[in-house]
Amino acid sequence: MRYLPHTEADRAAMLRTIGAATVDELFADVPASARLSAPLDDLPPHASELAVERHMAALARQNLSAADAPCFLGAGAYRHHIPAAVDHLIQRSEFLTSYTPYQPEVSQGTLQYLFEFQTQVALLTGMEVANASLYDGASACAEAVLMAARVTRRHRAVLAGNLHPHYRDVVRTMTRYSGHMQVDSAAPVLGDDLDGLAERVDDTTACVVVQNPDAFGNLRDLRPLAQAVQAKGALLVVVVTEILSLGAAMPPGDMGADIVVCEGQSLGNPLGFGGPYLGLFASREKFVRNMPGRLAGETVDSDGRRGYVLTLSTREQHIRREKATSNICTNSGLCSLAFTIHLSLLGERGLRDLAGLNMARAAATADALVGAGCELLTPVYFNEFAVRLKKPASKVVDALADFGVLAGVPATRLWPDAAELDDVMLVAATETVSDDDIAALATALKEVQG
Amino acid sequence: MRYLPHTEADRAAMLRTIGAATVDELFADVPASARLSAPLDDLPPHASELAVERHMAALARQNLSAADAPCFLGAGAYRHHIPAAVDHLIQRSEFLTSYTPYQPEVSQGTLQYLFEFQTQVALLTGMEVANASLYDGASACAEAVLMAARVTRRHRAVLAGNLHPHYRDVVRTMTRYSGHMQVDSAAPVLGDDLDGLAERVDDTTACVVVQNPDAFGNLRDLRPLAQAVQAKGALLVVVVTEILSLGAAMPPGDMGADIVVCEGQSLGNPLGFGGPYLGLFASREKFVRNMPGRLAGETVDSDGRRGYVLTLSTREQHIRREKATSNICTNSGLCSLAFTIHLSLLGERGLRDLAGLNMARAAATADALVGAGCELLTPVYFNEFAVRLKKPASKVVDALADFGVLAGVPATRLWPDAAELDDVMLVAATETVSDDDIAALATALKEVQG
Amino acid sequence: MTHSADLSRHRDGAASALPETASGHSGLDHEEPLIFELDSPGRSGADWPEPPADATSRLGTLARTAPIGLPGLSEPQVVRHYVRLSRKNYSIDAGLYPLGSCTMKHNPRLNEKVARMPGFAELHPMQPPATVQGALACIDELATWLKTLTGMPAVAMSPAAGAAGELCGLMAIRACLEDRGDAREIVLVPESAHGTNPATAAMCGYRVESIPADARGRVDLAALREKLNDRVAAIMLTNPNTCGLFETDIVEIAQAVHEAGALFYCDGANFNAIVGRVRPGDLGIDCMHINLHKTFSTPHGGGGPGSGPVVLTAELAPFAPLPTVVQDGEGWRLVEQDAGGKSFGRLKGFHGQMGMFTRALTYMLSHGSDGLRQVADDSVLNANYILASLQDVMTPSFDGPCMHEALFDDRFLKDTGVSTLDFAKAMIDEGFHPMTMYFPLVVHGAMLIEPTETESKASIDMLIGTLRHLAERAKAGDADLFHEAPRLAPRRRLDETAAARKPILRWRPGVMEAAE
Amino acid sequence: MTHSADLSRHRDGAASALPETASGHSGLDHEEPLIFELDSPGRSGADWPEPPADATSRLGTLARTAPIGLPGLSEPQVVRHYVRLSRKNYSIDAGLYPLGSCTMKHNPRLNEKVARMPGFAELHPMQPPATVQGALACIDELATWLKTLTGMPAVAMSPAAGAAGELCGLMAIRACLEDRGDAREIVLVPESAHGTNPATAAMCGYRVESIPADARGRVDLAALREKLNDRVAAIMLTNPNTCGLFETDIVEIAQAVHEAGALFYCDGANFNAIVGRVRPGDLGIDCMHINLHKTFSTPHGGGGPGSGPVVLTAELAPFAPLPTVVQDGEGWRLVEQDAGGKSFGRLKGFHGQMGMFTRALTYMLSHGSDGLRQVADDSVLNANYILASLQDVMTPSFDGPCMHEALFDDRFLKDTGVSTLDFAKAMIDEGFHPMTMYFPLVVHGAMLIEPTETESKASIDMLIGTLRHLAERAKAGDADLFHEAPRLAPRRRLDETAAARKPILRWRPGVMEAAE
Ligand SMILES: Cc1ncc(COP(=O)(O)O)c(C=O)c1O
Ligand SMILES: Cc1ncc(COP(=O)(O)O)c(C=O)c1O
Repeated sequence: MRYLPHTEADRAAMLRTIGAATVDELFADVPASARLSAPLDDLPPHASELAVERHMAALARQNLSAADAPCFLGAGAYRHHIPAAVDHLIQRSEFLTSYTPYQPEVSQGTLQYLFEFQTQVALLTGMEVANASLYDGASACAEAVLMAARVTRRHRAVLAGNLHPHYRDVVRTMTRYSGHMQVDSAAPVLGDDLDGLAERVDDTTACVVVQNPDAFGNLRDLRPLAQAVQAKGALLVVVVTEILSLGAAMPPGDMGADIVVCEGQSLGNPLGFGGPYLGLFASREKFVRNMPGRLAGETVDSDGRRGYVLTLSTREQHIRREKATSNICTNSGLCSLAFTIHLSLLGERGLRDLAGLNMARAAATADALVGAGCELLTPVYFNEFAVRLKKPASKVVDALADFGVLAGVPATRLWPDAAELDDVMLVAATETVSDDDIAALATALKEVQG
Repeated sequence: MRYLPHTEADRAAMLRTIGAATVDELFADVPASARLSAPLDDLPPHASELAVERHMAALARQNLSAADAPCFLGAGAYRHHIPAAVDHLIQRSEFLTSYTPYQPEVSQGTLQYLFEFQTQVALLTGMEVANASLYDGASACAEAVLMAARVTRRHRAVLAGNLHPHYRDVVRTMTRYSGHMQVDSAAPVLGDDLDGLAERVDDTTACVVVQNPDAFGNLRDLRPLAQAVQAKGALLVVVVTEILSLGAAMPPGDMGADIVVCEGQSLGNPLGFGGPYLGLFASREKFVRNMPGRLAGETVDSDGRRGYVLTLSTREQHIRREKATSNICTNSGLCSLAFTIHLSLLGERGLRDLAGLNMARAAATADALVGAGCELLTPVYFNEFAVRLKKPASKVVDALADFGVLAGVPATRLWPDAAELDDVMLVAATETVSDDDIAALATALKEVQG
Repeated sequence: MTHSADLSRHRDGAASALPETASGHSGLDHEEPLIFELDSPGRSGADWPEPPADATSRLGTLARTAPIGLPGLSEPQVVRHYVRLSRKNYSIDAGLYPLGSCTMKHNPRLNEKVARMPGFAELHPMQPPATVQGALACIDELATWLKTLTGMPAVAMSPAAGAAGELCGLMAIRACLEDRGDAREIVLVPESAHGTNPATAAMCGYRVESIPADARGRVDLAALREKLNDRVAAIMLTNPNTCGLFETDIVEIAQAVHEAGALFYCDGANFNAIVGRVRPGDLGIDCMHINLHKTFSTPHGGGGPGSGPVVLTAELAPFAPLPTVVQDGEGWRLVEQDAGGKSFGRLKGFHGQMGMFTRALTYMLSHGSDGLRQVADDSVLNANYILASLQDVMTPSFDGPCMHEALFDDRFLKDTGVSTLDFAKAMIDEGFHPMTMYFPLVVHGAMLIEPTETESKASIDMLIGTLRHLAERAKAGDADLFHEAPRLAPRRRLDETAAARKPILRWRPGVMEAAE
Repeated sequence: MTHSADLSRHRDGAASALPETASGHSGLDHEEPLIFELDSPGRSGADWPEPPADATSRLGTLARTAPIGLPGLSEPQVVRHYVRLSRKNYSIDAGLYPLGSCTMKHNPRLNEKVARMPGFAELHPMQPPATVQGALACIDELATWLKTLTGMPAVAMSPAAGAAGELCGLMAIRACLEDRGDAREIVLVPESAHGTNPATAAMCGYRVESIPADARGRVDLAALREKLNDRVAAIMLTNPNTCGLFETDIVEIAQAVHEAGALFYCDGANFNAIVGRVRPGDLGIDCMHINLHKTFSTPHGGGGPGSGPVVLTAELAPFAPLPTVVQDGEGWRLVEQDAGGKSFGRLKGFHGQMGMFTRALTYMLSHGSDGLRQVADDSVLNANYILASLQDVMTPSFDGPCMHEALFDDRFLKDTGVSTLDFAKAMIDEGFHPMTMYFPLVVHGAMLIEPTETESKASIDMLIGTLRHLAERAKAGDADLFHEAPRLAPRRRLDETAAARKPILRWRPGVMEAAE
């Protein structure tokens, strides 16, 4: 086996030192009934790189790669161009194959980029502090609800109707048994899901969770909501599933958010069939000791040189155990590295240009779809919007896939029970969408819708 | 421009320090008539990564990648499986973006692997010493002839008929004006090109150049030839175009070679449409001060620790100028790294297994071709052999390409004037050839040949 | 602080082992400012065309107008920044990384290559199922491996890491108990458990009670029996446990737990020791998470991402989270909605850590059934070799044989003035990453050494030689060596107290300048 | 010597600046044995199935029977070996690399990605032309860029590096002259020329005569005219020259050369300074090589590979080497045989350094016409900035403005006891790669600094500050600092004399053991 360095001679010599005759002896503590006497024969034996690569490549070929098709899918995962330097750098051995930076003297590389990452996330969201990442946007959203409960000592969460339903579900799951949370969620609306939202807040409400742009792509001014929510002693949790939108849109922090959670995949991370992704988590500084997840902080070494460490660990499971703010341990380290490198490459100007370009591509796509007979349902959008089709969206999407076009996400895939959304399709267009892609979409759509 | 760090403010500040009003002033030494006043407008302006990648991907898509087709091409370039670790490691910044290791204190990484590489090449070829690489097998062959002339102070090179014709041509080119060399080359023969070779040696002959396996894949015992050649005071130069063959076949050193040159591409380096490749160069130790190219050697630092340096540089152009053993400067550094990593991964056992596997794949391919009505022309071969087809080989090869099969190299592509080789095709089969590939070849061949 | 201003920065006061340089750099170890300190406004490492002037006009007053504050760097600077930072990290690629409980094994590069195949990396999670049949088949194939290796009939693939897997397992247990109409409130967790265990139990609304260990470092079966009653929902037990020992009584424990109407959650973080040797399903457990980023070699990436699939009994399977992959006549389907079923819900935005699945499956196929068994054998062999080789100079906490990690405590440092921390920091100078320290909590000044199976004998001998040497120097009274360590790393010991007392969690403009 | 035996190896005798460790490692800098010293027979980092027993039997007595002697390592060991070695190298990614004449600029990663596209990387050079149309189009597109940028009508793409390009150009010249019936025997080369120039001339059978420089560091036009006669075949002139200066009289030089019936070879290694600013074709040259691995950023790779295409006048074009790419009605063709033509032959096994072509074209498309001109501007700006900033503490050899590199000599070190070499080695401790030393030969103790355009102002300021500091310390009499440098690198100064006197050019079993 190419990954196993021992020769039989090595093993024999080591056994001699141990004083055991066979390796089997070392497994003496295993109940005899449970000892397997030979390799499991219902699994194949070891194989060469070439054989394994062939096997995996055959599986990969059974998929339609979004790189080979016009792709207009969004709904919480976005296809963006990832600069070549990103993937090169995250594969540096010292980043890829290191552990959580518990030994800061030999982990300054990881610690410094985490400190920079936290700063970038804070700047993007307009918040005071951010942590070193959570699993993904959805689990970050659930952690935000739990944190709001800790901060407010209240136990009810109000979710806006147009929160991504996967986020809603993860909130429900993760709060189900934790702290007697009560989750009040509403049905999706094609109009304004902020309508009447503040009225659902009462004095047991820990937080209101609202997504911006919402799941249909609507960008809204949350300032009135923030005031109303905070006036009732609750926190406003803002969810952003397309982090790039913050290159063009007013940040949640400026709108008054108390906690902001985002899916960070768009920067630096491939679609990857849904994971690993990157949960961003930012909040007001005064809540920091209630935050979940790791935090890198600045300090000095014994020579007085600036350096970085993981800090405020007394919030975390490895110190606080059942009293920890979260059970999270392994987070999305390397994804946060990809994010921070991509954002460093873009910088202020690159981010703004890219955001603008996304808006322009989305507008061109919307125009083409309207030209193809669709009704545009999202008045103010970033790079994603909803359209009404002439036929059931799931049928249309499947039919377009046969044309080699990944046209969008049928709303009913997200909300299977919402019959009124049957003909609604979510469409996202990023900088990776070319004029040819848009033309292919429009043409195929005309073909399919007649 | 993403690769240019200066802002306009930087440029202005620097010009102030310089005391120049504009950058144009710095080009004052350029004759006015030759100064371009603006960017050349017959070339496109700068473009984003995405745009450039699209452009290049479109070009790449116009090719039939040997990864997507059964591939039986050889003739001096072989498709082998390259372990994933190889490409990862050669892309380490410290290998990829460093210069020739002229400053040994901060180049031990490069120097040590070169020392290891030289040792590996010496072991493989069965020679005493090897250099740190030349451009490719063909130019190494020409350098060997020039070196033989320096060593023997003779000026005639005898080339065996079945030396790869590209090698023959490069020898002719590079010796054309150098040292009054006279090159005596013979026509290819399907039989034994060693026949009568020694008789062509006279007392002006510096060397005999013979390829093993020859261009038709024949592996021969060169010992009698070596004795005959050396008896007349000439050197035997042995060319190996498939370095992997030395995992199974008696090395040229054991056969009495004085100089061995090889194409090293097969280990670690992709086909890459012909380059960059890797010239290996090994010889007897006593000739070392006549060697072309760089040599890494062992020494100690001022603390007495073992270390490596480039050595015997007085052979080289940067020290000896017009008296240098060659004009070579930049060589195939990174390709030699890929080679040495691949070989380190294989080790003795892996190399032998891989060589054996190649022989087995080639035998299976030969069987299938014979089964499909071809005549096998090469009695003792490693992973490459010649077959006689029923139709002109170039037509067959083109027709098979239409079936998506890269069947072989028509002998007339190498020797366009050899009408008697019109129906001969060279076929190579490595470990990358699957049973399905062989079946596809045989089936398509039957289709085409009737 | 600008980059060049570094020139005038001299470290005075503190005594440094390293010679001073004017640049602040030290040979190949470069001091590197924060990206924010490398900023030049307007610069970018990307060349996006300027969008049409009206591109963002549809946002009206919702447009972002004030500067965000992101630094502008060119690509060369960005590349150099991260390359320099990387060089300040220890890594498994560069050296032995004996972190107990972390399974820092070699990460094959083939796995990285496969994960990047466009047919995997460039799939949108919401593509029509017909266009992702290979991806679904891949998930199913990995699931089959996991079920077969553990001897369990079901697996939930979506948990994002070990802790998420624990949550998944405990939620399934709770949902199952509630379905039985038998809500309970306590989860039993040994003191030696990893912090995620009690934290997860708490997230599941359970009260944590600890169970004691016996002198052999295993669960005290008698004490456990006493703790078991009808308020106990589950036990969370790591096996092999965090002392690196196999729970000898595990079958009896399972029996006792089940008899009490509770369920058995097994923490499978240490599965590496027994993969191919023991099927946890044969031991009577009810569910177990597997850290693909440990046993199955997906890289740790400086802290993540991971993946923590959970294998389950048939009884627990109906409660598993969504989505799931099922195969029927027409191919593979992704079940995203539980049609009136018992699933406790969704744990993750999408379907799971696909990028880790491709890597882990590649790893499994490479090793095969025989190779994975050898993994267990060699990892256990290596740990026992270390235990045997160092027992005369260090103090093993328990008798061997151990499993894949060797646990020492600080008795051998008694009266030397050297702490576990000091000892570990001295390893850094010697070119080794420290072992896991002060965990598990059940022994004093714990040092938990997990070599993994991918270290050669020569490499382990070097570790052993170094630890012997250090132990001898500690005993010889050379405490200074330890107190001053590390001297040869990019940084010496960092002031963690100051960091926590007045946290600086982000860069702010002007702050550095003011501080100097 | 085994790896673990290192433990007992102590460096005694020589005084070392670094603290001792038992392992021999020093923090993140690991001592690493040779692969041969890591051998365990029978081990392999590849899992090829054992071939059928009779697989090699057809070789009979020609089979290799004796052991080859290659070491057996597993993949983890191999990866660690090369990662550790890599960490002992300086690189452009990690720091400024001011090697004059080498153009160590940033190597964009996009270029690496493109070169690895299977549609380029996995093409066999002998595939039927119909299956490689994109590759041929790519070569042709690059050729168009090169011709347009240089203002020359033809280009030979196959030379493998700069020196091979020189050979290509000189052979075309010689073939052309012979075709004219005017064989000549001398090539004029300035003393400042790179060593490859005279070496190439010699390989072409020419006698080299040197031409003197004037006080301004340029060719002395009058002296040149005197040298020109009907035995002179060509002049080889680098422009901008190796002193970093533009040859002001280049048009007159070309005229004089041509009037004498000779031809003008221009060494284009320094094209970076003028790309987009000047077309060498407008200056009257006859041919010129271009180092794609300098101006067009294909990585140096620790010494290669490179690529050295040669642009040619229409007069020289017919003599260019084969193969060539031509476009006709049916697409692109590869002309491999010269049907009765004048080509001097073939220079390379196949068609050229395709892997460098894809990278260089990617680079050109990224910069575009405007960006390439900015490359020249910024590279020249940076060099002049260095020249201006250091002229008071170091001694510039010639008046500015310079082109893309700044040349200093060692007059400022006079009487300090510090040599150019010492000065350069002190830069290593400060985190910088030394500049090119003792080249060109025309000034004493030359220090040739080429920052390239991809260094930021901050980075250059840091270099300037460091060089100022060092110059001041040298003048302040701190010679020890220089003589002992480097102290902070993986190795201190190496004994090159010993290496050359008794060369050890390969590892041999037992040798190391014996030496200890
Ligand atoms: C015993 C044990 N359980 C659980 C975990 C948590 O796993 P993760 O970090 O993947 O969440 C760990 C990880 O360190 C562990 O060692
Ligand atoms: C001026 C000059 N000419 C020629 C060369 C030779 O180029 P190459 O190393 O690519 O053969 C160099 C390379 O260093 C050079 O600087």
